Amino acid sequence: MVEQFPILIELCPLFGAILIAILGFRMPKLCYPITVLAMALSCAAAIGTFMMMLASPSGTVIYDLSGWGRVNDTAISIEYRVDALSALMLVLISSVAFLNVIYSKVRVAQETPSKIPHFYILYLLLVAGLEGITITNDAFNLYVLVEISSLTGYALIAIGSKRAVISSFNYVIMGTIGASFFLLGVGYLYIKTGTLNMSDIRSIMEAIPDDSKAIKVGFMLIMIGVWVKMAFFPLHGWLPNAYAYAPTATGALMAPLVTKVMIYIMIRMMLSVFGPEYVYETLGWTDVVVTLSTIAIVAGSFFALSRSDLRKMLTYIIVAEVGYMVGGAWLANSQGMTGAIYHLLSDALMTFCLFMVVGIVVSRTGDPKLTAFQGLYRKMPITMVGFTIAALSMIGLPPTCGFFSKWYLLRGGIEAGQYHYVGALLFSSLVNAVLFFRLIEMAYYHGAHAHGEPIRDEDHEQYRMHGADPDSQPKETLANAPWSMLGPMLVVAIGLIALGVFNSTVTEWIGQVVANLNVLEGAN
Amino acid sequence: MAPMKIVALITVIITGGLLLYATGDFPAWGDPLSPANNSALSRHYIEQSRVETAVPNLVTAVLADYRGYDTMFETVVVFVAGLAILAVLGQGTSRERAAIQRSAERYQERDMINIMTARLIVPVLQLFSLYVLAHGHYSPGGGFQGGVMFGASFILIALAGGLPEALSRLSIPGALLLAGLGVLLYGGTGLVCMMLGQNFLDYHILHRLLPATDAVMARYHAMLIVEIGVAFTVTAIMFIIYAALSSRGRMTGGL
Amino acid sequence: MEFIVNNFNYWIYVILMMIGLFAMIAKNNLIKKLVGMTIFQTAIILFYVSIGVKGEGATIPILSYEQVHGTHHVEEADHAGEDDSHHAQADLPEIDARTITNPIPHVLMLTAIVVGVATLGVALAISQRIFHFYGSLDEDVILAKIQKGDG
Amino acid sequence: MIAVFDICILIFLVAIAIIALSVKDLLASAMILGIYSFLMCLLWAEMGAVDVAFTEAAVGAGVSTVIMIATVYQTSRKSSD
Amino acid sequence: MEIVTSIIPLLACLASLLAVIPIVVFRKSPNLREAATVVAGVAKLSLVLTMLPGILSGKVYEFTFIEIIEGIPLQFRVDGLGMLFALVASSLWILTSFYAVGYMRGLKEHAQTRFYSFFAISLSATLGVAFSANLFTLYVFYEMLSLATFPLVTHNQDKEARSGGRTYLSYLLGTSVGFVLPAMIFCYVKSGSSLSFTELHDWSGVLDPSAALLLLLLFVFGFAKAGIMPFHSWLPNAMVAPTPVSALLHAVAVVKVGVFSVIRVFTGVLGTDFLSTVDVATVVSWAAGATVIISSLIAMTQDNLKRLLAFSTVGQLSYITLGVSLLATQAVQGSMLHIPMHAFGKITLFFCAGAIYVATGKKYISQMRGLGRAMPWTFGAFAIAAMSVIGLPLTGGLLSKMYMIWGAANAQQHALLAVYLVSSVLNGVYFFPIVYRAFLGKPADGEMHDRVKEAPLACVIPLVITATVSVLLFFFPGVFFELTTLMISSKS
Repeated sequence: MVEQFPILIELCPLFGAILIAILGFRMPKLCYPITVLAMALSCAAAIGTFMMMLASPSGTVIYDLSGWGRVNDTAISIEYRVDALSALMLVLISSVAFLNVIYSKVRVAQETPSKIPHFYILYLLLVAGLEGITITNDAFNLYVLVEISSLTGYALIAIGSKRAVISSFNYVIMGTIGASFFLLGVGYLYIKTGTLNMSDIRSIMEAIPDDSKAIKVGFMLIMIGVWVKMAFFPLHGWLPNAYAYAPTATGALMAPLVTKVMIYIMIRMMLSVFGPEYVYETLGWTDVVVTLSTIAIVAGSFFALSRSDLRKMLTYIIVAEVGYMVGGAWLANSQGMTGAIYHLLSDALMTFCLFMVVGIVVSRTGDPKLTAFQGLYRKMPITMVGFTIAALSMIGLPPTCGFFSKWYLLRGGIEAGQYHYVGALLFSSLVNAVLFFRLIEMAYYHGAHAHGEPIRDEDHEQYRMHGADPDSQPKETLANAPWSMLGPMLVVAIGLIALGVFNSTVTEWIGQVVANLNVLEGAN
Repeated sequence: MAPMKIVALITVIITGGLLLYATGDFPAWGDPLSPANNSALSRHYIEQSRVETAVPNLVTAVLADYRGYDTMFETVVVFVAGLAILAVLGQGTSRERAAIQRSAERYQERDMINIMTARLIVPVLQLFSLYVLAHGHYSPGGGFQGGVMFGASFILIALAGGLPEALSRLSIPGALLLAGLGVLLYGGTGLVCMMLGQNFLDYHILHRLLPATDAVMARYHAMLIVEIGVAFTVTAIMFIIYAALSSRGRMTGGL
Repeated sequence: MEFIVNNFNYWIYVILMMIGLFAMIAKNNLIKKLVGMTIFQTAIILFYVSIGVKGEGATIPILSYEQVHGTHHVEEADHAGEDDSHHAQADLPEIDARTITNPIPHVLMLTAIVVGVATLGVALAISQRIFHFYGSLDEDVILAKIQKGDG
Repeated sequence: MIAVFDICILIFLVAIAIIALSVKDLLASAMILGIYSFLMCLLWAEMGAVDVAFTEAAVGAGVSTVIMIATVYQTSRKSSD
Repeated sequence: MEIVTSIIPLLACLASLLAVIPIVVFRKSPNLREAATVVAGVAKLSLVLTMLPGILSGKVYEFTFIEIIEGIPLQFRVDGLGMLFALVASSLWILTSFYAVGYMRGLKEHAQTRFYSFFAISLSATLGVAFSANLFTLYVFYEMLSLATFPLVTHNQDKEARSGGRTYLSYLLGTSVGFVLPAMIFCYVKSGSSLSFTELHDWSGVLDPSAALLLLLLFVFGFAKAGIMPFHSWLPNAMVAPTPVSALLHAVAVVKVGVFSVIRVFTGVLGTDFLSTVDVATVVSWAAGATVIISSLIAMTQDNLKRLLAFSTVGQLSYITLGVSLLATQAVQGSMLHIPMHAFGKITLFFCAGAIYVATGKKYISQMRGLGRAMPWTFGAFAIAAMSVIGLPLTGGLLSKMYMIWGAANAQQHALLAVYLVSSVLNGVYFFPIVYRAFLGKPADGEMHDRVKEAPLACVIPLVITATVSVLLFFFPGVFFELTTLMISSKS
């Protein structure tokens, strides 16, 4: 059973979904426990796979579906391939999804009461799709899984409010363009290599002359495809509305994971399919792409500054963060790639944490504007602790993981001599500082009594510290959220710090993946 | 929306130019020795699948066995689509329902000729779809095509006799159950392989369960099983899609 | 002529795809966008199917009975058992891979068609929902309504 | 010979795609798209992709057209472009 | 140089951090809460003192937590300069604690628990900076200090406090993230993965002069707590904080962390030897010199006493930066010495300002005519401290200033030498009128100081002590002097 862990990651959500489809419509009460169970098992299997990866001498785990194995060194059926990068992503996805199920139980019942089974089935399949993307080693299978995660995503967004529906339509159009470009790119690779297995494509491509137009255009198509789906700056139009108007649980799942998984595909394609020599040296696009990502970071930060809606602001930060990672991956050195991958993990957790906080705040105050934060430190202290940690991480202050990802990215940028990228990173950190301290200040001080007010009684102060202000909204609406929401949020907040403190361990794992980059640098 | 048109035009010209530029590098159309056609993978499927699976239709063999995992997710895609549509359109409020009821009334008077024709066609269609499904190993077709046709027979009933007529034969919960069972049949087959100690979807081990089969024929039969699973799901979901879209999710009236 | 035949499929697929892409971006009506999307996706399928073609002499990817079971009787082949499958191979007639169309693109495109119809269905459902909310399927009208509603 | 047949269908496809996108009546557009799918299916069958053609006939020309028409009926038939 | 691995630096740093727990636990009983603060302060000082003999005998204490990034451990390393700074900060914390008790109770301030907690955290961060063994550790604690002091600066929670806090944080975070972080990573990349103060500063051949200049400027302006113009304006704005905060943090901890970091950059990161070969430090000298003069001029126009002190601080900080940027041994030693000398002087001045506010509620100098007779102790201390800050004989300030002037003369920077002299005169010009009017001036029309008494003893005693220390430092500068000599000799 041990060696079956890789497939179990995928099967748990899949069978969970089937089970709900069969039972859930008759017994809606079963949906939630089944989902939690499926996600927990999937998470356990992901951790198991991670352990397998660590234990394996080559650092990779191959799982062969249909049991055909390789014939003449050609994979004739679909296979799974887990290396450090995908193992980390799997653990990330499954744990985020697991925590989000627990977190969103209350919200699902409130926001979509008539569609609970639908919601959970789509949710599980979305997770299955995302996990499948990170684990599969077959380019076409990757496309199918991308489409599964997209289709479920469209629906999960569209069951939201009025605005969500229209943004979901845009998402369908853009998502289809992106996925189709990806499919076309895979076709271009197939026409030149005759295989779909990513490792085999790589080995066959080594024999193909570097100036092959089809390969070059295929690479371009794949990149444009994933850029559309990850909302890389000029192609980001669909994202802000889609995530901002989606139901809470959907937003909290999709915002941290979907763009990150697309970045994973980009990195996977660059490192494992085309190979760093091809991507960085033969093509020589690094300057262009890094410049584009600089623009993405700056533009995303500017847009974020101009928004007064909480979730809109966060979505534009996501756009900027995508620029971080694309730029990092294209810096053409191991530091930049390490930074990009590490940021992938840390940004997913940060975004997740922030979306959870915003979900709690919006659900408690009913106000989607920034002003919802006014005076929240007293009313919802625990939520605000989580918020503060996530905000510090977003700004990039030690010891949170946001600092270390920025560290690696900056280091990569300096080593590569891409100073405009370095500048953009710093600019965006400062913008984040402005954005989040504005909120922290609002949450901390608004409605607080100023110095010189008549009330100076110590006991009274204590009462105010812990209870609601007598003159503010009624207590029951602003009391702290239920623990099912707070617990996962706190876990993630602690995770942010833990990931920061143990960053060298994580980068050591990533080191295996970027090792061939080091070789490249050594050759120069 | 002129600016959008210009943006689109520029995008299209650039992308089109790129793609046309790359076609120059393609092997000639129809070249049997092109990398794709002459790859080890393709040759393996053509030359070995008869030995390994005993299925003459190479597409079926590759679809249901070598790339069976893909096909399982293809089924899941269909399943997702049906659920997504139900989730998006959802149950309407009572006021909407009343409005649609009024507009639906004009469909109430059904054309006798349509109904009679449908009655003639539907059994043939269903029988043929079963043939397509069952004969997928030897001829074009298989679970997916058979399922679509079977689903189409229900759509035909709905077109001719109104959606309630079709729903009385296959209700939405029933269809969902069927769809779930279809995916379960597919995934379950894979799971059974796993329980017998092999990898997921490695059908050959099923010869322990299926009487009078060897490893090759186990694959052959397992493929039929999963194709039936596909057909279940596709039948159910095609009908659900039609039912939901033709009534805006209210499941009344119809075209 | 040779040159045209060799590349015509690929040219047409590009043209169809660009028609679809243009419609997806530039068309105002949501249904029209979806029509464009369908054309876009079929163009890609056309491309894939074109990859697998093997000249005029090749047959469809379905083997004949003899090619699969050899000249033996079915019963014998069935009873040959696991170990004898290699033995049975010897009696099978040779297959020239060049004479049979490449099945891989077909398999892939079956999936792609399904994905296409699934996407279309979901998109249609969403556009029905949009029509329900905004009373129109024209992007201009919808945007104007949003702007009016949200100030 | 078959190549000429091929080329004719391909040219026809382009024409039909343009027509499907330019008619203002969405119902007509959906129907023309059905024709487009049938032509495509013909083309694929000719190219040896019988399974794909079969599927396209059932799905592209059949179900897709039907659900598109259903949507047109449920929404509006007119298009501004 | 003997290296001792010891946990004492960590304990010294943690002492105040751990004190947060009892402070929060005893939030309902002010006496216990404040006792916890004081006990932690004493514990901290004694921990620091236990290391003093070792340091003086040439030992270096080290403590490493974990390697946080490849090649960069989170590491403490106590050397002469760190010891000097730690000694100043921890001893003044105890006094400030007493003073704060008097001040906060005297004004019946709100949210005192928060105040004491963050105060303690700030002290931990300060010691962390003092003990940092590498630039990275320093940066971590530097940021921690910025954040921990934010709630203190905005303690009043009114509009002014919030806007002051906003300026405070945006200047400090903006410069540290925007300038220091890239400069640090640049160093890390160029030096081949090291940021340790003992391993860096072999830059010849690695950096060309323009890169060195850029790096230097990024650091000097990036450590905005050092208050070089134009990144000084957070300091006057931060004066909205309660006076104990201003006193400790803005005369001692925060600003001194800034100049401490600048000294570290000069001595530990870029290295005075390297800098003297590329000759770029003069840019910093001129920036600092300009800051000295300009801030003194601005201080002369101020009527709000705390703002005046703030601008005076800006000028004094730039003395230190100027001194170290001269790169001459005496000047560097002088600037190190100036840390304790100025600290004791300036904290006395702030204590006095606070004491006046507690006793009379007055903030403006124009209101203080004749007040000296009503509050002789306070204004006596004020006069002594002012002398120290100006650098007059019989106060510690003279010594450090003398060293810096000596260094300037050695470095042949006569213009900068003039800056020292002119600014001393200017200091005198803005301080003496205050003292003069307080003792000899007549109260403005209708104002009576008859009912004015000295502030509570908890306020007065600390300021008397610090004033006394300012004087004593003139006669017994021994410890501080030795510590700085240790640094200078280990460098050369």
